[in-house]
Amino acid sequence: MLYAPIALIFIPVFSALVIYLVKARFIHYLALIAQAAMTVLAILYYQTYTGNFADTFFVIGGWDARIGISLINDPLSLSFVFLSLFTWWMVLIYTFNTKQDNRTFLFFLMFLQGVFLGLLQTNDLFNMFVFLELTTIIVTILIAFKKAGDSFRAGIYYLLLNTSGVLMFLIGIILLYFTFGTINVNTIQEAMQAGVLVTGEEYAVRFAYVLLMAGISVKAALFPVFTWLPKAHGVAMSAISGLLSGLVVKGGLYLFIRMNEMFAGAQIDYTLFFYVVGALTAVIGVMFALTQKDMKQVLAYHTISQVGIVMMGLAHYDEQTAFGGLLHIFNHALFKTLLFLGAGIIIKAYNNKKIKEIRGVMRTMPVVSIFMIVGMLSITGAPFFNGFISKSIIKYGIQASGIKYWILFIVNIGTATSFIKMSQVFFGPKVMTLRIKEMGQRIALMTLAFSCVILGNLYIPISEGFFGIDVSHVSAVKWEAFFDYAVALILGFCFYKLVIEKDPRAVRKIREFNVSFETANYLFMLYVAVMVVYFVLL
Amino acid sequence: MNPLLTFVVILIGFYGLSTSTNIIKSVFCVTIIESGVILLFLNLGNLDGGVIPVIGDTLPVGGIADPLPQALMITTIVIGSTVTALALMLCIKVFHHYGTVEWAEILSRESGK
Amino acid sequence: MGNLDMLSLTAYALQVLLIIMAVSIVVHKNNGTIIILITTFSLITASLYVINKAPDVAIAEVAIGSAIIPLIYVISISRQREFIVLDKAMDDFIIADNAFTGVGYVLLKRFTDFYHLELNICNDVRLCSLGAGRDQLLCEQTNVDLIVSKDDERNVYVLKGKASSILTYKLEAMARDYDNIEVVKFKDRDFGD
Amino acid sequence: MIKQFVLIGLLAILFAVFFVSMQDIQELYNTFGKDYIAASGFADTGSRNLVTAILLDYRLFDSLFEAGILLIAVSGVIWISKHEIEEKNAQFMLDKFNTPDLFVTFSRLVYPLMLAFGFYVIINGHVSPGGGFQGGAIVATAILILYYIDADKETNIGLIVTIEKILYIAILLVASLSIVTRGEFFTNFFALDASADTKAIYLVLLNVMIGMKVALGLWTIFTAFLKEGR
Repeated sequence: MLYAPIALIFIPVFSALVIYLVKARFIHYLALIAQAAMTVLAILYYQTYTGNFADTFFVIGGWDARIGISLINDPLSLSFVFLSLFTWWMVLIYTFNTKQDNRTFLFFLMFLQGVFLGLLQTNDLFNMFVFLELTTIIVTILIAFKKAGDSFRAGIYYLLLNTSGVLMFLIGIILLYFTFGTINVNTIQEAMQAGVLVTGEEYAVRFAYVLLMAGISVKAALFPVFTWLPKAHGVAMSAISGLLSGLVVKGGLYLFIRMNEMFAGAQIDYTLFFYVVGALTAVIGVMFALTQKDMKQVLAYHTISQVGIVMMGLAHYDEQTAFGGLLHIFNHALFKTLLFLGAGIIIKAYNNKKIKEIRGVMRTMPVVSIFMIVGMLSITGAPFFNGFISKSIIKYGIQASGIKYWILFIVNIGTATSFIKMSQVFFGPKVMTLRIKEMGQRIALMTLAFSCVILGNLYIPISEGFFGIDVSHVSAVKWEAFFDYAVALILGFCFYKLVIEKDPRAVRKIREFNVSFETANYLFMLYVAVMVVYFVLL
Repeated sequence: MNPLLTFVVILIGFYGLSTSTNIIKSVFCVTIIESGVILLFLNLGNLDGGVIPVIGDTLPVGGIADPLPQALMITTIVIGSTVTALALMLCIKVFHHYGTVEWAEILSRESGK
Repeated sequence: MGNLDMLSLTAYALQVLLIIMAVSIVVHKNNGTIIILITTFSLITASLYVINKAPDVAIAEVAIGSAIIPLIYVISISRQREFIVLDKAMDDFIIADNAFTGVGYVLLKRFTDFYHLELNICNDVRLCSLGAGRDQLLCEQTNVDLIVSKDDERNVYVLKGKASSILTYKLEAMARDYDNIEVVKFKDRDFGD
Repeated sequence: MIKQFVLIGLLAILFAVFFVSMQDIQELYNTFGKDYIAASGFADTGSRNLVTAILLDYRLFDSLFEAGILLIAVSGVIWISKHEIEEKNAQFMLDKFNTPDLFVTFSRLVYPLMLAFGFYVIINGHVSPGGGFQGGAIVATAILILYYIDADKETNIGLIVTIEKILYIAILLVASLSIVTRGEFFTNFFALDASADTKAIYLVLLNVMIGMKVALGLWTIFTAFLKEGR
C-alpha cells in the first residue's frame, strides 16, 4: 500500500499509452477501467493511513531523503486526489462516445490526470517544476484541441505566459537549493523551523519565496496575471473548460498552501498582501463577468472571481477562515464543472454562445435546466447549497473587519447580478433544437448537482471527518442567511435592470478591454516587483 | 564568471517579453530566459571551483562541480525545446488563421467577425 | 587582480558577449537575423557551460539548442511569410504564355511584395479536384490562405479567403480596381464542442 | 517611452534584490548535496559520470517524465498539424528546395560521423560526459542532415510515433523492474552491492532506450514542421 501513490500516477499514464497504441474498437473502455481501479486504490490507501499520515512518506529508490525524490500524502493532498478522481470521472462520463477522435483525446486527458496526481503528491521542488511544466504543455494541447483559430490563439497565449511564470518558479528553486543544499520540501521546512534562519535578514529565502509565489500566482490566475484564463477557458471545448476551471487552476492554489507551509518557519507575513490580491481578483473578475455576452466567457470570468474569494479565505492564519477558503476550492470545483458541462449541452443544442440569443431552455431541456439552476444557486451562495457554506465560513472569519466584509458582499451582489442575467436563457417559448440524447452527459450533470446539494447539507460530518475542523456554527436554518441572500438577489436584480441591461458605454468599454501579451507580461513584472518590495525590502 | 551578469541576461529576456509585440519574438525571449536560468544554476553550482563531475577511483583533490544542477538542467533543456516546438507550431497555425503574428492585431480580432 | 587567470577572463568576456547578444536579440526587428543571433547565443552559452564544468549540459545544448531549435525556427519563420494560393481556375489567370504573367499573378505578386510575404501557388491536381463545397473546410483545416476559382456564368474570378485573416481584407482593398475579380470571405464557423 | 523606463526600474529592483541575496547565498552556501553525491555516487549507482548517476538512478522519476514531456510534445505537434483532408505532399509551383552540391557532398560525409558520435555518447554515458538525452539529440541532428541531401524524403510518421510510444512503455517497464528484484521503485534492478560492471548493464540499457526515444521524438517533431501545410 505504501507504493499506491506511484500506482496512482502511472495507471492513467499507462492506460493513456495503451489507448493511443491499440486500435481496437472498445479500447476506450480501458479509461473507465483504469479510473475505477484508481478510485478503489485511493480509497483503500486512505483507509490504511487514516490517523498516521506521516507514514505515507517514502523516497523513490530508497535513497537518502535529501537526495532522492520523495512522495508524501496528508489529508490536504488526499482530499485533492479524491477531488481530481471525481472530476475526471465526470469529464470521462460526459465525453464518452461523443468525440470523433476519441483515442487521441483520451490519451491527453488520461496523461494529464497522471501528471496532475503527481503534482499533488510530490515532495520535491524540482519534480514539482517538471509536473507544472508538463501540465502547462498538456493543457495547451487540450485548449488547441478543436483546432479553431481562437483556440490556437488562446493556446499560445496560455503557453508562453505560464512558461514565463514557471521559469520564475525555477529561479526560486535555484536559490533554495543553494541555501539549504536540498530541494526536498520537508527537509527545507524542518531547516527553517529549526531556526537556522530566524534573524529575518535572509534576503535569499525571502526572494525565493517571492519568486515561487510569482510562478504560483500565474498558475492560479490571481490579479493581475489572470488574463490568460478567460481566453483559454472561454474557447476550449466545454468538457475541457470544466476540467480546467474546476480543477487545474486549483493546482496553483494547492501549491500556494503547500509552499506557505514550507515557509512557515521563515516568518513571512503573507496574510495582508494576499488578502488584497484576492479581493482585487474577486472584484475585477466579477466586474468583467458582468459585461460579457458570451456564456462561456461569463463562466470563465467567474472562475477568476471565485479564485479571488478562495484567496480571501486562504490568506488568514486563523484555521477556520483558511478552511473556508479550502472548502470553497472543493465547492467551486463541483459547481463550476457542473455549470460548464451544462453550458456545453445548451451551446451544442442551440449552436450559439450568446446569452441574448438563447431563449426557452427551460421548456426545451427541462432536465438540464434544473441541474443548471442548482449550479447557479450554489455559485450565488443560496442556503442549503454548497457555495453558501464556504462563503459563510469566510464571512464569519472576516466579520470583525468592516471593509473586508463589504468587499465580499459586493462580490456576492455582482455574482448574483451576472447569474440573473444568465438565467434569462431559461425563459421564453419552446424552441426547436438539435435533439441530443446523451445518457452520459445527463448522468454527469446529475451526479455533480447531487453532490452540490449533499455537500451543502452534510458539511459538518464531512469536514469533521476529513480535516478535523468543527464548522457547526454555520447553519442555513437561520433567518439571517435567507435575509442576506435575498438582499443580494434584490440588489443584484436592481443593478441588472438599471445598469447592465441598458448596456451603457462604460460596460461596452470594459467588455472590449483586451490585455495584449506584452502588457500581461508587463503586469507580471510589476506584480513581482511589488511583491519584492513588500516581502523583501520592507 | 559572475552570477550577477547571468541574472542580467534573464532580466533582458523578461524585458523583451514585456515589450515585444510579435509572437516569434516572445518565443525567442522565452529561449533567452531559459538559457539564462540554466547558466545561473550551473554558475552557482560551480562557485567553489572544482573539476567536471566524472570521477575515477578516488575523489579529485579540488572537489567537483555540483552534479545535481547539471542533471536538473538537462531536464530543463529538453523541456525548453519542447515548449519552443509547440509554441512555433501554434504560431504557424495562428498566422494562417489571422494573417499576422502581431499580438495586438491577433487579440483584437474577434472570431466570426 | 591576482586570481584572475586566463579562464575566468574568458568567462567574463563571454558573459559580456552573451549580454550583448541578448540585447541585440531583444531590440532587433528582423526575425531572420535573429535566428543567426540565437544560434550564436546558444553556442556562447554552451561554451560557458563547459567553463562551468558541465560538459553534459553543453552537449545537450549544442545538439538541441544550436542545431534542432534554430532549424525549427527557420522553418516556422519561412512558413510564416508564406501566402499559399490554391489555383483551381487553371487557366490564364495565373500563367499566361507559359510564364507567370497572368492578371491574377500580377495582382497577387504586387500584394505579397507590398506586405513582405512570399507568394506560393499550389496547383496540386488532387486538391483542386475537391468539390467547391469543401472549399471552406480546405481553408480552415489546411494552411491554404486563398482559393482561386472561376465563375463561368458571370465570367469573374472568385478569390476565397478566411474572414478572420487580416490579409483577406487587405487583398480585398487592393482588388477593388479590377472588375473581373471578386473576393469572398468565409465566416468563421464555431465548432462548438 | 515612460513605460519602458518604468519597466527598467522594476527590473532594477529585481536585480538589486538578487544582488543582496547573492551575498546571503555566498554566506549560507550549502554543499550538502554535492558532497553526498561525490562521496557515494559511484558506489551507489556504478556510474562514473555523476550526472548520469543522478539522471538514471537517484532521480530517475524526473527523467521518466522528462521523456514523457517529449512524448506529449510529439503527439501534440502532430495532432495540431494534422488535418482532415487526406492529401499530403501537395505540389507547389514556386517551391525551391535545391541544396547546393557542395552541401550535399559535405552532408554525406558528415552524416555517418555524427551518427557514430551520437551512439558513442549514448553508450559511454556512464563513464564519460553524455548519456541518453544528449546522445539522442545528436543522433536526431544526424538524421536531420539527411534532409539536406534529399528534402522530399518520405517518412512514415505514424510508424515512428508508434515505435516511440512502445519504447516509452519499455523504459517504464525497465525502470520499474527493480520493484521485483529489490523492492524499490525506479532504481537499478541489480542489488545495491553488485559490482560496478554489473550495474553498468542497466545504465547502458536505459541510456540506449532513452537515446533512441529522444532521437525518434526530435525527428518526428522536425518532420512535422517540414511537412506542415504540404
